[in-house]
Amino acid sequence: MRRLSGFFGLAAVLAALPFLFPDNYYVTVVGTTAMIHVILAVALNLFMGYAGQISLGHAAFFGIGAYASAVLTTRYGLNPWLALGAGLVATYLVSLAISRPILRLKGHYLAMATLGFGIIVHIFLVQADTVTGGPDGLSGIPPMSLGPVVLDTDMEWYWTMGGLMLATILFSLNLSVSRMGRALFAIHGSEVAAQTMGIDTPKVKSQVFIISALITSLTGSLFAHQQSFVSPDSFGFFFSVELVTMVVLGGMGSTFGAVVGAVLLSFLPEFLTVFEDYEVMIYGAILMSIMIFLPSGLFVAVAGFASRRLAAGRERRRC
Amino acid sequence: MLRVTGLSKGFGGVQAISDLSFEVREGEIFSVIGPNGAGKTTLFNMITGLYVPDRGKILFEESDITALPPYEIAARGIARTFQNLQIFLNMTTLENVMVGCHLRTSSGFIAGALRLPKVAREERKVREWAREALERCGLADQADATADSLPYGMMKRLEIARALASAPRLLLLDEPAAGLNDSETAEMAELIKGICESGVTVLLVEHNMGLVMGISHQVLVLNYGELLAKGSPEDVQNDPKVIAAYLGNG
Amino acid sequence: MKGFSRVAALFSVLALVVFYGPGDALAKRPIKIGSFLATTGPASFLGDPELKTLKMYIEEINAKGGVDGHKLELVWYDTAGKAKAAKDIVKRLVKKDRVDVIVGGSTSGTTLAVIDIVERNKVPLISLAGSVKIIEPVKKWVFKTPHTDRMAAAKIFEDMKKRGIKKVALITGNGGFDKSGRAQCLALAPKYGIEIVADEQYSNSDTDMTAQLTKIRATDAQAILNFGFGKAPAIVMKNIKQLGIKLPVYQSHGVASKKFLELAGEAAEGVRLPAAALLVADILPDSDPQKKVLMDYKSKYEAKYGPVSTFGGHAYDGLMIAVEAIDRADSLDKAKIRDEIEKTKGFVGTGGIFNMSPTDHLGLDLSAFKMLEVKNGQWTLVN
Amino acid sequence: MDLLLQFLLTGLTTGSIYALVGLGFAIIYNASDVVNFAQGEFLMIGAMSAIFLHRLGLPLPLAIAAAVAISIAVGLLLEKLAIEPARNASVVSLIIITIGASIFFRGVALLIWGKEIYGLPHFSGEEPIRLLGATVLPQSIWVMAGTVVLVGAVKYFFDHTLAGKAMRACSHNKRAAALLGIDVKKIMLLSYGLSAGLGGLAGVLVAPITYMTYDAGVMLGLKGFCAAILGGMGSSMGAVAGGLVLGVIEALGTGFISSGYKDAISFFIILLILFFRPSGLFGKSGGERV
Repeated sequence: MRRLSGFFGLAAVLAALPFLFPDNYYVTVVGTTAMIHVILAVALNLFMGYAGQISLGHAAFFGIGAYASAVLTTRYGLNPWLALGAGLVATYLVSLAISRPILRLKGHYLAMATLGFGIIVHIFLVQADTVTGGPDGLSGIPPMSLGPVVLDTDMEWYWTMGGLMLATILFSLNLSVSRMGRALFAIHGSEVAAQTMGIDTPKVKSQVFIISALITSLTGSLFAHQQSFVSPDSFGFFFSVELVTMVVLGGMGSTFGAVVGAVLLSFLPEFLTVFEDYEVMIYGAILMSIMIFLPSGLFVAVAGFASRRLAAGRERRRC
Repeated sequence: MLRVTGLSKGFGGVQAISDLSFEVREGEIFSVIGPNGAGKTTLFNMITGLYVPDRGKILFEESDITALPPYEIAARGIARTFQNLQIFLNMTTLENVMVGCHLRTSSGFIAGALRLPKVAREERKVREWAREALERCGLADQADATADSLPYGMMKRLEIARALASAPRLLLLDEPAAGLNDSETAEMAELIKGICESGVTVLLVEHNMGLVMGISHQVLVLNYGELLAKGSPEDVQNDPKVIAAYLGNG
Repeated sequence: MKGFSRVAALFSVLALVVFYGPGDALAKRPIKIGSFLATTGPASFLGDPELKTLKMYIEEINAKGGVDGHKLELVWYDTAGKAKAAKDIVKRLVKKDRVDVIVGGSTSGTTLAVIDIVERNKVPLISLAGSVKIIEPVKKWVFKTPHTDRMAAAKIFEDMKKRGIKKVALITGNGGFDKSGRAQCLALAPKYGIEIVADEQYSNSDTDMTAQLTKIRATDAQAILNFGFGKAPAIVMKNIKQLGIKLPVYQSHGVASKKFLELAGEAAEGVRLPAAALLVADILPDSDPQKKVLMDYKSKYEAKYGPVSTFGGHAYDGLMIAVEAIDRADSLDKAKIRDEIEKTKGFVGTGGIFNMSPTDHLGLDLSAFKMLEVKNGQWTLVN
Repeated sequence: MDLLLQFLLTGLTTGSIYALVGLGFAIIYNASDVVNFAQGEFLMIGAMSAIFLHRLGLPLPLAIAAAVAISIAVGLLLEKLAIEPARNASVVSLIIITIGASIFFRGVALLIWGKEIYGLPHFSGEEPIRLLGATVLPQSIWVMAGTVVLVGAVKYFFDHTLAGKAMRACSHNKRAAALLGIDVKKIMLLSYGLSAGLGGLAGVLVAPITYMTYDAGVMLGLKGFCAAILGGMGSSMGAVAGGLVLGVIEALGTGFISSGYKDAISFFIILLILFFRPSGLFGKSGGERV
């Protein structure tokens, strides 16, 4: 189980934090937000880091899930789990429909196309105000229940998101040492060679895109219930860019890299608020510095350094 | 085994391959030679489905594979290596070869992510196959090295190992000896012969005449996309047209 | 029983310490005023003067000894106008900073996002944002000080009716303020016998609105109404002039600032808009009951920060209503403070004279708005 | 007919703005394969500097010249301090650096200039010029003429100067260029300086029309990126054409379909174009070499 030691370590920390710091704002509120970001970043990393593609439109899937839940529960009184399912179906159909044509594109053109898709969805959220509530969003989203427990307090959400986060991380870690995971890395390494090895690259790319989108949508649905409020600005272009930044900052292709990037970018603004007007500048400077000095990403660089220092076996790059 | 008839391909105004026909028999080493720009790699790219021919047909084991997507052609049992190496630099040597086993296994995303028991079994088998292929190519001790840390000669053999891992019936080798020194080239010759003897038909593109003439059963000479000569190594070596073409092109 | 009451007393002290922090056990802990404002981002023109106003007056009140001997302490964060950020911030204000009352929410979006948090945690909130949705339906713990967009639309249509305008072309942005204003205009127009003959939109970051205005020019509109804020309305004014459209133009209270006059320049000539009296404090008659408050606020603000804006005025109103309510409540019990805010009567603020009630958590009527017209680059009162 | 003409003119005006931003993207992309997400900030820095120098009493032409110089300096510093030290990083990492840089520039602009909206006087008055029933502002003519001149200058630079040819060589193959004795480092520096200067000048040209705030570069940058991609990344003329096409699509979408959904319409059309021309309107279709 050495392969999963990082995973179990993280699970232990997650379980211990609420007891070490009971009712702590940074644990329950920022922590839960960070875990949402981790799920999204790990899901995006499947598509970006594993398969070597790029998406500047993932916030749209987050939004589709969130709005499906928000609209169906508040306007039609649907059961939250059914609404969540509807969100997944909608995301599946949308991602399926766009995946083939969009994934023919490469590099910057793919970035542009996904960005365009994200912006179109965002505009729809803003403009279709009779359904979506427009820029002011939708409030009063009912809490959802997990079996007998009604998910309501911050702590309950902490455990829920924590569970989903661990599941996502495990999913990603397992995938990395499986047949399809290797197929993704192969596409990243050389799409041509992957094809000649018998990998149906259009299909595999489309599949990983859809899986990534579905995880994102599922998280969006939960996010809507956790916040009990949604508005379009949580699902815009900037959030897509932030997600990409999380993945790259931690280290592309590494699951824990995505985790580190997401946690960092979730907590950083909290600590920078003391700088008031200097906050924006410092945030930008930190982003730049990390990438200049650790271009392969924070986690990957540190893990590489540690493994070289400790010479403790061969640290796998994507563990 | 592989029959090519009337194959043509042009890029812009340049005719890379024109009206080419030949047949590769099962169990032989069939070499394609010719000066730079003769269209050899273009031919490989068409056989493996990376390029779509303008005209002509490619038949593999009597079924038409012309213009099929590369992964379907691979699924029929054709594997290849690349002149410009296409190693997966983001993976270890072993993982590179494990990718080669893609076609011999079947687990999907969900099974892999959930790590179902069947996947674990499959993984064990894949590792075994991959190690075997590495061993055949003399790379067993490099299994856990990251691919980008390998020296050039080993990368060449890694590509062959990866292709072998897919258990192909026809193997296309694109200049396997380019950039290798004499002793490495000799090893390569042995490797290719061994592959052929194990029952895999080999289609070889190579500049190193010593290697080609030493191991080939049939040799085909391409010049500016056209068939210049075809036959046993001896016939081809003595063909005045071939001599003229090679001398003429320096 | 003695033992029981001693244990109970011990528990209640413990509970106090746990739930209210050790400060409450001592008599005069500072009163924490929480705030979440859009001090950066597209709505920073709201958040910026609001923050400056809060800082200035809290300093002043503290210099005079605070409220009932309590000093005031401002705890504020920047939302950049984002609802998600606002939500996290208000949780932080409530759970980590444990503020006594919240004055803030520069934009309607950020305010609407946090309503359920303050309702659930029972913390009084006085919003500085425009949308009528904030107080309709009435939420127990939520109040606001700025005039609503519905009032603005009503004031504009009232003026149009007086001028005999029956057909109006509407052009709005894609922000929350714009869209909410647009919805109110569309809903209210029929009541004033006004037909909306064009309903165009732009994106707030657009650089040119001539395409929309060209379409409007082709209609039989008798006036143009632009509901928006920031730089876009100034571009709209310039584009109207460029296209040679001679119709009367109305803007909303969203551009009630000197900045708009500066940006639009000559193109703003003749435009009408409803605004709080603060904008025209200088030219109000001395008999106006608000005059003293307005001049007072204006001179203090301008001495410290430069030209005053009505948005800062909303923050003044919000802070003062809160402070007076705390003073009257004579307690830091949030429920009592809330009750006192609801009982605010005859409070003369910069936005008007506030008379709140259990059914009206704003307490202003249409008279609080003045209809202004730009003449020679200056605001003038229309009457 | 009047309507259509006005829409087209509107489209060309905004299109020229996008074209100028897109051109800046293309230059840096050509030299380094990096999409510089701080390109919009160059416009903001140019415009803001000009506005403030002008307010300090500098005559407009002088203020503009100084503002362009400031933008160039910022561009050079960005390359020297942030891009060059990370030259071995992957392209994605470099792009994140430029995203960080754009946030950093916004942060600095916020500190220096605050959050206010600023305007710059129109270069030659605001009296609209009539053209067959449509009107256009003199400043728009400045923008369009500026685009034409700058595009011409860039084209001349690439085709007829040594440095320009060297830059093109770098865009084809950096290692080969280095073998030919081209100082790749210097060329990279030059490309950032050139792109920043171009951005700064573009910012000055558009400021009178669009006004300027510390965060106005974001949207301009985004639209410029679209223009560059639409035209075909790496093609300067493509970026310009992409910008104009984008502007016209927006104006026509506004005019004939829906102003509320106009951006959605233009992005939809961009997607359609990419589906049929995966390398943009003028991009070289990148056949894979194996």
